[in-house]
Amino acid sequence: MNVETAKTNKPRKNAFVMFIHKMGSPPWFYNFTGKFIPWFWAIFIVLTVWGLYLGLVKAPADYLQGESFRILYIHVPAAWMSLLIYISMAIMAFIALVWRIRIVEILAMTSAPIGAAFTIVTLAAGSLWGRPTWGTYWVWDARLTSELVLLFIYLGIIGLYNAIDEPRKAARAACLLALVGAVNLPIIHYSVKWWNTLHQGSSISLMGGSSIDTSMLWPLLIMAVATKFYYGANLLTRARVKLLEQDIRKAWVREVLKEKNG
Amino acid sequence: MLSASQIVFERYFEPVFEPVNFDLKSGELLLVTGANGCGKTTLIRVLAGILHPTSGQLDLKAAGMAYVGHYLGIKDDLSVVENLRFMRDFLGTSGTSCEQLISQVGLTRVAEQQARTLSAGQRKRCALARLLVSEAQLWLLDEPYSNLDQEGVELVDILLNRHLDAGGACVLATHGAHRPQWAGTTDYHLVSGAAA
Amino acid sequence: MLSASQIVFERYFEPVFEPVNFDLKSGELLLVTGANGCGKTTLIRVLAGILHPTSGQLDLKAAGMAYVGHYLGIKDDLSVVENLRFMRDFLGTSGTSCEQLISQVGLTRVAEQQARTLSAGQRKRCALARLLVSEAQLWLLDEPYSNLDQEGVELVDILLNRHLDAGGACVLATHGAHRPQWAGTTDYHLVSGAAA
Amino acid sequence: MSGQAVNASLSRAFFALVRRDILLAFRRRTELLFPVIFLMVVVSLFPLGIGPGPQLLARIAPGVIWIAALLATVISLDALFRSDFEDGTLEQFVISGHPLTLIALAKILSHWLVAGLPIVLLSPLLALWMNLPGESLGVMILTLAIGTPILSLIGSIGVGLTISLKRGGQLLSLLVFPLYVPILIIATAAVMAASDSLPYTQFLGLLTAGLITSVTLAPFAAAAALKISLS
Amino acid sequence: MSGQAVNASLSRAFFALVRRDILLAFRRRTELLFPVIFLMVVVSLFPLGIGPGPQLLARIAPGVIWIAALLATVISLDALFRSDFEDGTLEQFVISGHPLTLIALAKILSHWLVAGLPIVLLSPLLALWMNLPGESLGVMILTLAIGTPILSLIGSIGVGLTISLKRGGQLLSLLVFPLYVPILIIATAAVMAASDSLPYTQFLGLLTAGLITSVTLAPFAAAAALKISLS
Ligand code: HEM
Ligand SMILES: Nc1ncnc2c1ncn2[C@@H]1O[C@H](COP(=O)(O)OP(=O)(O)OP(=O)(O)O)[C@@H](O)[C@H]1O
Ligand SMILES: Nc1ncnc2c1ncn2[C@@H]1O[C@H](COP(=O)(O)OP(=O)(O)OP(=O)(O)O)[C@@H](O)[C@H]1O
Ligand SMILES: [Mg+2]
Ligand SMILES: [Mg+2]
Repeated sequence: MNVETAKTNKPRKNAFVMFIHKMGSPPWFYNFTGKFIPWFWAIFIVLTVWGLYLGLVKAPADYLQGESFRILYIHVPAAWMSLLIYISMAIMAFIALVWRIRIVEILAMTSAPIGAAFTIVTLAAGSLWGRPTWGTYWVWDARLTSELVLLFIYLGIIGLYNAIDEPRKAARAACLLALVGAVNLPIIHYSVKWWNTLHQGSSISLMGGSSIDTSMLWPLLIMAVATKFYYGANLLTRARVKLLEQDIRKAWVREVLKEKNG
Repeated sequence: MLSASQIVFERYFEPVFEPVNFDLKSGELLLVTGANGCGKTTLIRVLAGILHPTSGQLDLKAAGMAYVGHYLGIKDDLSVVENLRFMRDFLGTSGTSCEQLISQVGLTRVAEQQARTLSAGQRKRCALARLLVSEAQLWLLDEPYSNLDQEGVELVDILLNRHLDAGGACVLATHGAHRPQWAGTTDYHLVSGAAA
Repeated sequence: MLSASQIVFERYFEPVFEPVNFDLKSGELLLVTGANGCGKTTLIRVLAGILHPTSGQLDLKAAGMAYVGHYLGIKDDLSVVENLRFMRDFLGTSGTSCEQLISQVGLTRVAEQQARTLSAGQRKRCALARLLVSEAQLWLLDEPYSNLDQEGVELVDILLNRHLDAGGACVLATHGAHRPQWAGTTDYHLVSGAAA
Repeated sequence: MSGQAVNASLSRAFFALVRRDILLAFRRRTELLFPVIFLMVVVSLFPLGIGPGPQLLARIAPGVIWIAALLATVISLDALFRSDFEDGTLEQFVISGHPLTLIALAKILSHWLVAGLPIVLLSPLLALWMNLPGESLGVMILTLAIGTPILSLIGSIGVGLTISLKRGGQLLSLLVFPLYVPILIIATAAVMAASDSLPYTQFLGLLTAGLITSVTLAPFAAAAALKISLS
Repeated sequence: MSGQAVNASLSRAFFALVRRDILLAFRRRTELLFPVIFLMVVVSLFPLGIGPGPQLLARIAPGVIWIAALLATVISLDALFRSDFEDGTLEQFVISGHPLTLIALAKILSHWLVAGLPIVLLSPLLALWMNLPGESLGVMILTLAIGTPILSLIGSIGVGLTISLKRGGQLLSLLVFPLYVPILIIATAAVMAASDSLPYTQFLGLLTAGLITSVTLAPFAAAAALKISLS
């Protein structure tokens, strides 16, 4: 369905669809999100500084792992985000495919590199952490493996999106792939989980088992919230730039640019 | 049979051609002309339903549609007969025999030859035979005359006249010097969206 | 510049065309005509040295040879400019700038576009620009007019006249209604070996 | 047309397409053997690269045979679908008015017949080469019989998405191999369980569930992907 | 033209072609990563199919990495040569008058830069994944650095021969894999010797001899094969 025709001749029933279609108008989206973005960035920076201060300076060293446990404050929030962003991207991909809404396509596609970046951070931080704790950078543990596969799927989506020239076509193809990946990810996750327990009893358990001290927990929670604001801010900033690029010859962009420059 | 109102197709967020409007009836020929790169092929692919128009209404009421484009849709590894037989089975049509069609388009000598070894004009003729196999009411022809010799050009005109006489309709895109003679012809000069 | 005596090319042990004889000199145009499938493309590929004649003598004394065939030899993934720039570097020629050539063939608007997105006529024009890049003395053109609009056909004739004026030579295969106007034209009607 | 007539015409189109694809694949009689020989060559690289120890080979046999099957699938997938796209036949299919899902399903079926079935038939020989213990041979064949159609089905989505790209081959493997991970894991787990005399039926059940799910979903996704690639 | 001028024009043509092929391969920035990711994906299939046991993985690591290199080479070979054939560019090369051997050599070089070099550069990471012991890592990299150009060189002959066939990909693997067997054996023997602290230089010597031989012979054979395929 086309955005313009939908607006003029179809009565709206569903508040959600209505919101989606309102979001679908580029100038509205541009102006609406413009108000939030600075706040998102600000909250992200404040929370990160606070969380890292508590985590890296205030929290006591772990009695087992010493100082190296502090990688936790990067590793765990990044790991959570890598999964959360995929879910969010898949939902947007579904909306984009069904209603053919360009802005949602853009949002889904700008999510992919952010998610991939978090996945790489998770893998890198985890590997660095693995060296002191496990004595090796890499083992084919279930969680590690499925995180690696997640990275491959992210890279596939990004690769496909960039390989196709026409932006709308590229976005639709990559959105479809994101959806197929969403169906498969849980299957991959569980199959990898078993695979590992089946072949060899993994001697390493990620969570040291016992409950975590509150002075170590708080910074983690703060960092977890901070990364969500980072995602929001980064996503919207990139999406707005992309929208301007695509509509560079449209009237509303000229107006926006005129306002900016003069 | 086919009507278009305010058809727009965008690439890279720019319209390829000016909005298109027409209403094609049975026995009519729509002749789409325009310079190289004005969007004739694109328009025909939109009409064929391969491309999705960005906006506008397309209304199709034909019993079957057939298309000959720049890419002819002939399997290189099958012979001419095999190509036509497959299309017949696939479409479930059952009129004139394939051999007869092949002789109509003048390919009898190379009928058993693999399509990859056909000359450019022979390939085009093979695609024309497939057009006849489809028994469709609406023909979409994108430069049917290219690569054909004098006799081949006349062949296209004969087939076209017969099709229109029998109540069919046709959209034909061309920029060549040659234009088919038919009473119910509408000229449609396509203007590139970029030029406007 | 190019002379052929009793050139025969066989496929499946059958000659494709009757033995070919000619002697092409500087400033001359050899116009090869004939029905679809009579062997024009095959002959031109023999002259170009891509196919090996089964028997006969081919004598080439040209400074460079350029060929535009059914397959245009344009890289889909490069833009028009990149295609020409590569050819220039590859051939080591250094005449008119690529941008100028592109504007000569009327592709300025799509110069930066990837070749895969060009329309059929735009592709042909791109191949014509490559012809100019090569600065070759002998041109082998296989249906240069196909897919071109009126303006494009005139463009080919202009380029051809200029080339022949400057002492070049050309073998041009065509079956279309249009034929170039040039004083030193030899007509060569090719007869299929199978027909004979 | 009545519903029945439509169904008859659809099934005729379906089988016409399958017949054509198989004819194309076996245009020359020698080409019948290509998929089989490809598999044999790839599998035989392993004893050469890893060394001929029989225990070691038996240990890695299920994995090696399955990985070779994945590779053979991906290589042949691209070939089978791409040509219809490049020569304009796919456009003709769209115009015919037959549902694209049906066309995708027909192509997937003929792909399996050409590229998947030979793997299944050849697997006893491969297992013999790799010293796979006899008990697990039957399970190996079963996993391949159930699993290779899933490879064709999931692969067709990837092909549909990359078909309009010139250098699609590498990107295709990038897209589909991650999706193949569960099948690889479950199938090899079944074979290994069988060679250790452990129960393995649950794995076969899972594979079958996977087959049913992908038969019902993948053709739709593949058709959507093709539609996008054409535009 | 004088001899020197001819040489200058030939070397200019050579580098123009190499530059173009690399530009084509990496048309977009993300495509730079495709070969690398392809290799990572293929190698990571092995632990998944064979099991994560570090000793076992270390044992088969040289073979697996080398076989992945063979596969990556063959898949990319076809892509890199075929397009020039199908769009008529190869005809243009023949007509240009430049020797076809030079053109074959340029295409082989760019193939190695695109498909071989990334394997060499990535091999440390792959070795890490497969738990290859640190001592043999250097030898692994050396064998890949000497061996992958041989793969491109020999492969180009096979491509030249199969390029005019539609379904050439599978046939290509049949032709070239047998030719790759000696390289696979020598290279993995070198790495295994190194991990067992045995002498390995003789193997590297053999590989180097192979490289020299194939550099001098393969481009001529490839050019002849291309010439045959064109007619
Ligand atoms: C490359 C190596 C690693 C990868 C890919 C990785 C991946 C992950 C992932 C995906 C999660 C999120 C799980 C979820 O929320 O479901 C996670 C959480 C976690 N990881 Fe890692 N990890 C790695 C190494 C390590 C190491 C070496 C340690 C410490 C010994 C570690 C400790 C943790 C902890 C404590 C959590 C949070 C607890 C939880 O959510 O279960 N990880 N990791
Ligand atoms: N896939 C594509 N991506 C981007 N631009 C394209 C694509 N296909 C075509 N174009 C551009 O759209 C315009 C119209 O192309 P189209 O093929 O419809 O022209 P045409 O009228 O058929 O021309 P011709 O007479 O040369 O066949 C051209 O300028 C072309 O460069
Ligand atoms: N590779 C091949 N193998 C077998 N026969 C071939 C091959 N290529 C061409 N032929 C046959 O040789 C004859 C001449 O073909 P050619 O392409 O030279 O014709 P042409 O004069 O260029 O025709 P057109 O005007 O249609 O382009 C045709 O009958 C064709 O079927
Ligand atoms: Mg056109
Ligand atoms: Mg011809």
